Parts: sequence; C-alpha cells; structure tokens
Amino acid sequence: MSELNYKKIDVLSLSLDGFEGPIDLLLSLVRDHKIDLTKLSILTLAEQYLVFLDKIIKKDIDIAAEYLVMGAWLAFLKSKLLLPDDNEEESMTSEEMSELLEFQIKRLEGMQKVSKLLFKRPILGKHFFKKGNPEIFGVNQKNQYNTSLYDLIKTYGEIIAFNNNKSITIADTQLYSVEDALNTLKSFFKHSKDWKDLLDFIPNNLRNKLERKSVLASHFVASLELVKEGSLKLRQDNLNGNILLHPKIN
Amino acid sequence: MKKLNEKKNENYDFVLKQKIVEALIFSSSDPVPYDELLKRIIDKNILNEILENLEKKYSSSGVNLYVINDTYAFRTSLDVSEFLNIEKIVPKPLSRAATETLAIIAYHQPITRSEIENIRGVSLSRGTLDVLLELQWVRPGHRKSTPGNPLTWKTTNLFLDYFNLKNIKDLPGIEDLKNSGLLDKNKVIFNDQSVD
Amino acid sequence: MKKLNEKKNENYDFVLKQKIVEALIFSSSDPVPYDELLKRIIDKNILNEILENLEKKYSSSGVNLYVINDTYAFRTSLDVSEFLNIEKIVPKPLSRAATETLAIIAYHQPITRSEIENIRGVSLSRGTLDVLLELQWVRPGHRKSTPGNPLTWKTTNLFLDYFNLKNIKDLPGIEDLKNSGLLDKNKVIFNDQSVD
Repeated sequence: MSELNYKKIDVLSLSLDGFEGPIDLLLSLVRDHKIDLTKLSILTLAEQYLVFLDKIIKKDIDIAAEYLVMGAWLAFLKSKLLLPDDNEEESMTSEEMSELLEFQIKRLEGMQKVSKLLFKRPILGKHFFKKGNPEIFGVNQKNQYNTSLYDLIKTYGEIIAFNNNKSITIADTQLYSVEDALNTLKSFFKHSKDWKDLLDFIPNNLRNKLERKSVLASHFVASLELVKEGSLKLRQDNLNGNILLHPKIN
Repeated sequence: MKKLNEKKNENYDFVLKQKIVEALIFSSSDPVPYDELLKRIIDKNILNEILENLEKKYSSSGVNLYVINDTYAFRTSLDVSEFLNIEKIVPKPLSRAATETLAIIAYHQPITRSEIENIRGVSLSRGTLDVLLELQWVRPGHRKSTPGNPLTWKTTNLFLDYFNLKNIKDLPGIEDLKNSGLLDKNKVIFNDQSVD
Repeated sequence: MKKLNEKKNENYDFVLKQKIVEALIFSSSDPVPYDELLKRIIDKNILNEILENLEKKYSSSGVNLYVINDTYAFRTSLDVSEFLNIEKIVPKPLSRAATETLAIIAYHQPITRSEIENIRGVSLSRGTLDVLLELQWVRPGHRKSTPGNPLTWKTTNLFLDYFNLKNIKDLPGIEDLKNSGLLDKNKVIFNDQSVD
C-alpha cells in the first residue's frame, strides 16, 4: 500500500454516522479511491478499513459491534493473504474469503443502485394517478372497511406491549413511603402539642437528594391526609414560608 | 409536404390535449369545472370538441362522462349500475375495539369471550363481536371443556382471504413484531393517549 | 332467424359484461383482483377476452388499463404525466435504511429479517420495516422451514402499483442482477447466530 493511499484516508471525515454498516463503509472506500470493483485489491481494501477503524477507535470508543467484527474478520483475511496458505484443512481459503467479501460489496452496491432506480420510476400520485372519485359497489360488503394487515398486527403489538407494561415490577428504592410518614407524624403528635416545622421531620443525615425530597414529599402528603382526617392543622404564614403542623385537639 | 407535417402536428397536439382532459377528469376527486379545463386547453373550440369526443367515446362504455352544471366527471353508466348495486360507501376503519378483538382472536384462537376480555382488560361490548361476525371474519369454534363450557371463537377463511394470508401461522409472531418495531413499549404509552 | 337472435343476445350479453368489468375497474381507486371480476363474469374465457378488449380500447387514451400481477387498475397515462399538475401527494422521503431494505426485499423476496441484515451488513433498526409495513409496500410471507421457522417478507401489489410495475420481473435491472449472480442471499461473511 502506497503512502498516497494513507493520505487519502485522512481526507475521509472520521465519523461512522454516514455509513449504514461496515459493508457500506467498505463500499465507500472503494468509491473514494475510484477502485474498479472488478479489479479490486482485497488486501488494499482490508488495510484501508483497518486504518480507518484504528483512527475511529481513537476518536470514539463507542463503535458498533458490527464494525469491530468486520475489522477482526478483515484482519484475519489480511493475515491469510500475506502468509502462504500452508494449512489446507482450514475451513475457508483466502481466495474464498476475498471472493465472499467482494460479493458482499458488489451485492450491496447493486441494491443501492436499484433502490435509486426504483424511486426514479414513474410514481403513483406524482406521475400518474388513480381514480379521483372512486365508487364502491355495495354487493361487496367487505369493502366497507379498509382495515389492513398492518392495522391488525400493529394493534396486536400494542395490546401485548400494553400488557407487558402492566406487569412491570419496580425495583426497591430508597424512597420514603407516605405510610411511613403517616406513622411518624401520628406517633410524634401523640406526645407533642406544639407547632412543628415540616422540615424538622427530615433527618439531617440524609445525603441523597432524592431521598430528602421523597421524605419531604411523603411527610407533606401524610400531613394533608391527617388534615383531611381532622387530626391536624397546617399553617403557612407567607408564600414560600415554612409549613407548620399542629395537632387538632378535639 | 410542409402542410402535411403541420396537419400531423396539429393532430398530434389535439390527441395529446384530449388525453390530458381525459386524465384530468379521471383523476380529480371532484367534478372538474369547464373553466378549469379551459385553463389547460386555452382554446374553447378545441375543448368543446374534445369534450364532445369524450362523451361519444364513453357513451357506450361501462363508464360515462357526466355533465353536471358545467362540471365534468366519469361515473358508472346506468346500464350497469343496476347490476353493480352501487352505494356511496365511504370506507372506514374498523373500530379500535373491533380491531383489538379481531387481533386477539387471530393470535389466540380458539379463545373464549372472557379470555378476550382478560387480555384487553375491558369487557366486550355486544356490537364488537357482532361486527366481526357480520363481516364473517370470526366464527364460533368448539366449546371449551371447562366449567360452563364457554364457546370459543376463531377466524374464518374469509378473514385469511381478506388479509391475504395463506395460513394463520403466517401472522408475524411477537419476536417479529419486536424486530420490526411494532412492539415498542415507549411508543405505546403515548399511542394510548392519542386519538385513533 | 332464431339463430340470428341468439347470436344477437349473446353479443348483447358480452357487451354488458364488458361494461360491468369496465365499470368495476374504472370506478375503483385500488387495483381489482382478477378473482373479484371472475365472481361477476363466471366464465374465464369471456373475462380474459373482455380484459384484452379493454386493454386495447384504452391503450391510446389518457387513461390506461394496468395489469399489476393478477389485479387490474385504470391509471392516467404516462404520456400526460407532465401536464397533470394536480394535487400531488408528496410522501415524506424514506430513510436510506428503509429505501435499501425495500429494494432488498423487492429483489430477494421472500427474504427473512436476518438475511436482509446480512446483505446490508448492519442490523435492522426499529422504524425501518414498520415504515414499509405501514405504507403497505411489504407484508409477511410464509415462514421458512429452517430452524426457528423465521418469517419471510415480500412486497405487495400496492408496491408494484406505486412504482408502475407489472410484476416483480419488471423491477429495474433485475435480470442483470440475476445473471451476475448477485441475488444470492445465502452468501454471507458472518453466519448470524440470531434467530429471526
């Protein structure tokens, strides 16, 4: 592989975003270097891919597995191409591997070509048109509905997904339950007849923010519950002021 | 020679214009006003001749050119409409409930009514199964040998026919749904809120 | 005299039948299946003759009879496409993944999901197959009788209709691809362990 080829690779923007998988990347390497697919040098191509991959890895560790698998496969192919084939019992010869790679690239190229050809065809609703005001014949009852197979299976997928969601189990959390808060408040006001700040119920040793919030929230909800029951009074003297709790004495 | 060529061109032009008018009336969702056609053809005489031609051409067809208040439309001819029992039916999708029920029967058949209700989480209203029965997409199957011997439901050949399935097994399975993106949990939570 | 009358009746009957078929296809916006037409006409020979007649009758019109697999539809002629700037429906462009997947399914059908992935060398992301399903351009085919019985995918008549194709053999470049052996979906570099 010449110096020149290495330089060209640098020109390629180092990103995998534009590629639809490793074969697509190989195909664009072929195109970038204007290599004739019929006279493809597999060794050159493999080297370029590996160089490219190497640079990508340095920039972005998050590389899709399929690029790495292809890289490993190409590295293996490269070693086979460079070393003479002495072990004939191996499952695949280097020629077979090269042929396969070439085939995959050509096939993808073929598919990309025809997918473009397809959309260059006359298109319904753009170049030719259907009957604008269709009439429907009543004998044919089933035409009343235009439910499609897609509607059917999509609906089923939604039912299944919904049912799966229903049976979600929530992992244990460190959150403080309203029930616990109710117990705390009740037992506290059994003995105390004074006004008490809601914030005082939050233990000082809570480092986790979420945990603090949950203790506060559950105590607030619990206090509302007790107000509703008629056993507690709440007071807030000004906006954003502290919330004070007081037992209601019957 | 020149004249002949001109004549030929004129004729070609006329034929093309006639095709345009024909295609316009055919593809329009509403009857096409004369003025709309004139915008394309420009020459009134030519347009009139074209419309006369078309009326003649279609007069003995299964479809006629109708003129209603200076608007033009192709409609099924009266000769055949009596055989075809034409109704103006606007195709509509099945109700959500009916589609869900149909899908559940298709995937779980034979299935009893209460099993359907279990999966959907709501009770089955009367009309839902009736719609499917009327369409002949579902039919009663065996009775189940559980207490009460409930009736089971399954899909019909007409159902397979309508959805162009050779076999009920050809319905995509849950794995297929997942892989094709049709079983996306997050999507569903939002879908559920939207109005279908 | 009697014979002549019979002949006349037969002829009248044929003309009526042709009108019925014409009206059925002309009035529908979706392609009408052959079987649907046969239900009315009963006799295959007569129906075939009618369809041939109609194709000829409309071949030089602004509206042509299209045969899409075993379905029939009237569509505006391609001769006039540039003159019909009527409300064109511009569908939102498909993603590259969806476009390629569509082509792969069209040219290799029936094909399983993992075969598609092998050809593209990348796993099929969500929203690729279901977009094509939603457009009703692809549909599930048979299950393959290989381990795991994977579902296969194929294209629909609506797909053919949309791209103005008579049948799959009409796909651009399919002969060349076939002759050069590029339509072999079994050749893969990595044997994917995943089950469809």
